[in-house]
Amino acid sequence: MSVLVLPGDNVEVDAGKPVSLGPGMYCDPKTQMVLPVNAGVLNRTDNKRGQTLYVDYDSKRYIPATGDFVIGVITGAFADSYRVSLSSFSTPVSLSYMAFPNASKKNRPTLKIGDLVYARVCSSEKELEAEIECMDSTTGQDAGFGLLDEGMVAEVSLGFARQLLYNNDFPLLKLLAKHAQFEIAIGLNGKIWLKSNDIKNTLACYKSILDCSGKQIGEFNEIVKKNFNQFTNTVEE
Amino acid sequence: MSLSVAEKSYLYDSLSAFPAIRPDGRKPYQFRPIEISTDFLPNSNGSSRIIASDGSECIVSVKSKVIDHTIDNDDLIKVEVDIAGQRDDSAVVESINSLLSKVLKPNADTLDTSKLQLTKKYSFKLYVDVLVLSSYSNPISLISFAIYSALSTTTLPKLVSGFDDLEVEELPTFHDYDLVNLELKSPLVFLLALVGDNLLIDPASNEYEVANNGLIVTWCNGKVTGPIRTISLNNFYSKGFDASLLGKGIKLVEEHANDVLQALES
Amino acid sequence: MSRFELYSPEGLRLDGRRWNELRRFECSINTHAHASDGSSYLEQGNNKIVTLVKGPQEPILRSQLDATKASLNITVNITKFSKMERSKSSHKNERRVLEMQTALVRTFEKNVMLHLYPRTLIDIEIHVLQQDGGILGSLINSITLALIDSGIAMYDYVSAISIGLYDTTPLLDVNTLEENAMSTVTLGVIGKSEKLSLLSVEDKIPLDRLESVLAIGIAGAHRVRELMDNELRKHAAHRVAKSSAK
Amino acid sequence: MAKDIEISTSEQKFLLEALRQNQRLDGREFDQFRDVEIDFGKEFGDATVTMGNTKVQCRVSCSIAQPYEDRPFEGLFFISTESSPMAGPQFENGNNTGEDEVLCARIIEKAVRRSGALDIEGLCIVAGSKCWAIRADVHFLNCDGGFIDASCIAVMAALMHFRKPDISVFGEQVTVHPVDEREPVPLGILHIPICVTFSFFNPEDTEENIKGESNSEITIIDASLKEELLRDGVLTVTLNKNREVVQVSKAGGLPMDALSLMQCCHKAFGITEQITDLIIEKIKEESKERDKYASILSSENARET
Amino acid sequence: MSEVISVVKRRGGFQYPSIVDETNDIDTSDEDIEMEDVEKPAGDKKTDAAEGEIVTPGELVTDDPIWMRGHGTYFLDNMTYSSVAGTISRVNRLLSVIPLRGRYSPETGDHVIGRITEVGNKRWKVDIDGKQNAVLMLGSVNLPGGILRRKSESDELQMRSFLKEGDLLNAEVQSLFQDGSASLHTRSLKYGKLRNGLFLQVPSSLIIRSKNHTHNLPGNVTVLLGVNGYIWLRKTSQMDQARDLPPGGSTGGYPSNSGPTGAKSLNPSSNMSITRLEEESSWQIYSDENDPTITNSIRQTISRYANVIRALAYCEIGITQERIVSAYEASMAYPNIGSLIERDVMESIGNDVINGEKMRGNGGN
Repeated sequence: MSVLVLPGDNVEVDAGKPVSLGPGMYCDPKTQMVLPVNAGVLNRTDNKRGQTLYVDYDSKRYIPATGDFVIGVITGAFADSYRVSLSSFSTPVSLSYMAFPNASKKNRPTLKIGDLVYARVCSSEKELEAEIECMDSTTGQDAGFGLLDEGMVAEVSLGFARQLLYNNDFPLLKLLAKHAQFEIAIGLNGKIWLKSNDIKNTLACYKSILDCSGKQIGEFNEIVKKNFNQFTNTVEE
Repeated sequence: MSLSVAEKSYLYDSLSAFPAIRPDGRKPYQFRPIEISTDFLPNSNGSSRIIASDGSECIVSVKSKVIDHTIDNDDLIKVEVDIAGQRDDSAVVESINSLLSKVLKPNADTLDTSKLQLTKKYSFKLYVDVLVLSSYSNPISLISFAIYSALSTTTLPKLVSGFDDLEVEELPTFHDYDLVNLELKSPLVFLLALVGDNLLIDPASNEYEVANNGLIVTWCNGKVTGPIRTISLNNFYSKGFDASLLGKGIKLVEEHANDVLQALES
Repeated sequence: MSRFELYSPEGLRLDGRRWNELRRFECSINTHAHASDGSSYLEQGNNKIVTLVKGPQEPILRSQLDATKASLNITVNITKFSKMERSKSSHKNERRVLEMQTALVRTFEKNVMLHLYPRTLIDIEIHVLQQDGGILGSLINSITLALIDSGIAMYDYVSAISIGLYDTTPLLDVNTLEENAMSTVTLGVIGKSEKLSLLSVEDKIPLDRLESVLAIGIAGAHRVRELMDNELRKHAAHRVAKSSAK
Repeated sequence: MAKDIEISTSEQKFLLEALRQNQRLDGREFDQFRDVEIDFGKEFGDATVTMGNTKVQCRVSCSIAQPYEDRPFEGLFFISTESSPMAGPQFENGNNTGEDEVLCARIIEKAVRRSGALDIEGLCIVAGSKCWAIRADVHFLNCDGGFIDASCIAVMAALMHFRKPDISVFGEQVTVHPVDEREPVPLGILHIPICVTFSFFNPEDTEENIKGESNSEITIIDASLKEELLRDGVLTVTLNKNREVVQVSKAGGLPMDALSLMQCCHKAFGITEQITDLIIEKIKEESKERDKYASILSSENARET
Repeated sequence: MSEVISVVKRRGGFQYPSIVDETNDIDTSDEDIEMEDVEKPAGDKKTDAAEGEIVTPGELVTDDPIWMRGHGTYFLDNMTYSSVAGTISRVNRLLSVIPLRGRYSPETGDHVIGRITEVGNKRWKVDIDGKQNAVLMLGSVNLPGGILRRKSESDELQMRSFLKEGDLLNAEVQSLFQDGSASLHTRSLKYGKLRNGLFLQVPSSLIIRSKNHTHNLPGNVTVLLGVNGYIWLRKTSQMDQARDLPPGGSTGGYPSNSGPTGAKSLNPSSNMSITRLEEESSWQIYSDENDPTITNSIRQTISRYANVIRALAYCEIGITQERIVSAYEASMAYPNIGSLIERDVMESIGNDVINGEKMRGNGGN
């Protein structure tokens, strides 16, 4: 059962169990009160080990959090790392030359300024520049990250990007897949990368994603159909 | 320009030797050659452009305006300096502006602006605009030469209406095309570098860097006048100097200023 | 406004030119060899313009460093004494001047091979000593000359001219009096082509007249290009002769 | 504007490839202007223009001031186009010296003020001493490209919508009648300038653009923000319904064939006609809406007399 | 003419002395400008520009695709156009246009003189009057304590005690980066910090690349001609003298391959050995102290040389050792060194040099 909470709302916590707080929740160090600090849907999971609370809220400004999948643009190259922008007008993050599969001092990655990369946030201390990586650092293996060649990027709200990536019941990708074959990479920083063999299909997907953002799930089908109709004229009823 | 320590000490030793050995072999009283053009801005009453052999260049325009001096009794000469690449409120521009406005301060002895009076009520006011296109050291000397050349070639419309117009309502009227030469002689400003016991006129940019101090001396109508100032030319060698050098400096200017004037006039 | 007869029934303009005649166009390059890498002095009618190109050189500010190409910076200094009447205030931060600077940068950005000079700054300084109409066009011409003098690679000449429209007659290369009295069009043309890098109309002009004005303007700009080219070749021949003599 | 928005090479390539295949990101035709919505506020002289995601508001106000010394028979008219971070993070507060901000301000200035769209002689109250000062403040609310075009429509709609209080003059004595006392009067609009902005893209290399004969450059009308960020050149044409070119600005950028530019001007005229009609129609609708109340009032007045 | 100042006056014109060509007065009075008239046949009709021909930007150089396109050109399909104003150069199949002017562009092996502008992370930035500053890596200099000494972290911390902002040095261009900027090295005893003299600058186009850029001149003065147009005049040192002796003269018996290149031809009589030199190359090579024995007459000679080099530059004469000496000799006609800065004197010296060469029958190239 989801509940809409606003910052400062009273949230019931079972004091007898250990509590872990996620994004949007805050524990006042003095009073030990648990308070939501963002407006959104309160998510609560209770199990034997304890309870988890977080607020699912939508926003536009991305703040790196460890483990997030993100899409960034290379904006600079230094002696040992790239500077990557995850969203315009926010602090850039760094991508070490060593954070690539099979990287070594001799074997440098060959990304250029302006290239798109799919990566994971591996360190996000408040006080330090966040770092991202293009490999699975636990195994050192390739994990599907790296250069995103060609394609197009759609910018959506962070909540929408999360839905696309994590919500298996979210119908949009399945709807799109009915019309066209495409590759997609979803960055939790609100960037969605798309590519297909036909530019018109890519455009139709691109526009559908943008149009669906902020609409009711029920309208998705119509929106997708309309866009494919407009760009490719191939929608058979 | 930033010089290396070795360069500076070589220069300092050379310049403070007796007699001074300047890096381009000049005598202490010798200027670098200059080139002057005048009268090239038809929209201005007077104009000049001066180029020094190191490429320093400045352009001066003199424009006039008729003012009612019974109401507007500011100085009749207003000078403004614009140095390329410098903001108007930068320290260099402001210091040169303030010095020049003192140099061009009307004064019966040196800069006689009575020539600018048209009638009992009206006068010409002169706007002297200086544009320094490029300079490698303090351009004050060059500017004063350029102003001198511009003012000495300035022509103004010839008055045809009467002198006594206190009771007259009309503005003064001028001849359609006849012009009169203003023939105003503005002061020349000399910059001397002090190195050791030596005084060097027109220091080049590398001489600047090792000068113990600088001396600005103004000269007009055959004699040294105010303002006379010291000016620090660098941050490294600057220090106080013997008072006797001041007298020597003034004497050096007195001895050679007339040659400069004649060269400008020729 | 009609104190003057801008265009007489005999087909003569205020300064005695005919409709399709340029003003006196005199230019020289390499005028400030000490102070710059490339320089020009241009007199187009009574416009007198000094242009200095400095660079490609190490950028002065970090923000001017572009790893892929040179940054182009243009400063237009319109002196207070440039007009008949001395202006009281400085023109430095006027919007009109800022607009001009932007237009000039965008004109030359597409024509100079900036990609050949990564991580450098090309700084252009222009001093307008006197102005008498069609100033934007003269600025373009003077920059073209100074850039070529500096040896910086560019695709082609950019030559520019202003054309006025007097009733139905286009008047080539307008001066201040004409410019103030009628609508004018300024255009910047690439080389001998009919491609316009810059086009600026600041007053009302009938849509159906525009095409003929552009045609005259392009022809005029081509003529300006030719005049600049002549001067450059003359200068080059002189230099070549001088160096081969020694 | 939008200097620091980072755009990847992929996006750049994609956009250009799409254009080569005759496609725009939002599915519009190359010469399709976005649908223009005009909304009026409660006050006179308040118009908001929406074009896609671009939103611009213009607010006209008036006061009595002293005319310029050299123009005693003319009123004053200012247009201020100040951008703020409200329109997008790329805009800095209090800094309007950015290249695009200056160009935008200058074009609106030339299109509306310099072209005499407003009858400023009609603003004179007492020659040399009193006149109306009309001020149009343009606020950028959301930026998705096309600020110049939208601003121009907003300014014109707001000016046409505006009513200034009626006055009566006896010698030097001026009485301003409150709006509830006397019907306020509209401004004199002499023509309606409309800006249409074209964006140019070069699908080939620079050499082809400079020396080639193919004229393969792509021209689109009313670019969105992404298109604006990636374009190679821009042309803003201002026209009115009388087939007058009011202002043209192509401040550098991709060199374009003169004939293509002429074609742009002709296309712009078609759009100008449509938008002019739209503004006039909206103004009519709006005044009809207001007149509903006015007619009630006037019928009361009629009864009294 | 006054001894104090010389003034050249021009009245009634803002002319430049560039080229006043009577034949080419621009006369637009009867120019009918119409679209059709404008196409001028000159230039574009030919298909192949000849070597040495003058071209200007946008001009078609050739429509023959056989040429490789070098600097100063660009192309579209088969057409090759010029991007600068200059002269055509054809070397084998390579077609390029050499601009009339331009900044110094470094080439590997160039002997340059530079000034430190910035001390950075393991590198110095050096102004060599090019488009970009050159880089001198910490690893590309000889450090005090011998050539074979390993560099340590403390060296990084005391970089400023070797070379600091403003310091002048001569160096060789070791390699070029992709963007055309230079990486320098001073790993030879003939390179390093400059002392005991005077700096001056001439256009880089006047310095011709040659095997040797350091010359001992009459009067105990040595000149270093940086290819980038920076010039250093100094009192001739022992090392300078040693270099001028024939290499065979070495009787020292030290294995010649153990020393740096510059040390090979040392004068045996000066009792300087390579090992000695290695010791010399201790802190002293980064010293800021000038030789205390520079006499006033050497200083005057240096000033005279500086002036004659400026005179050559003023006359746009390529600067070589022979010409400097010949100009120096010509300048002896003027006992007052200060008079050498006057234009007419500079011109006369330039003429003397050129005429002298013509008389000897070998126009120095």
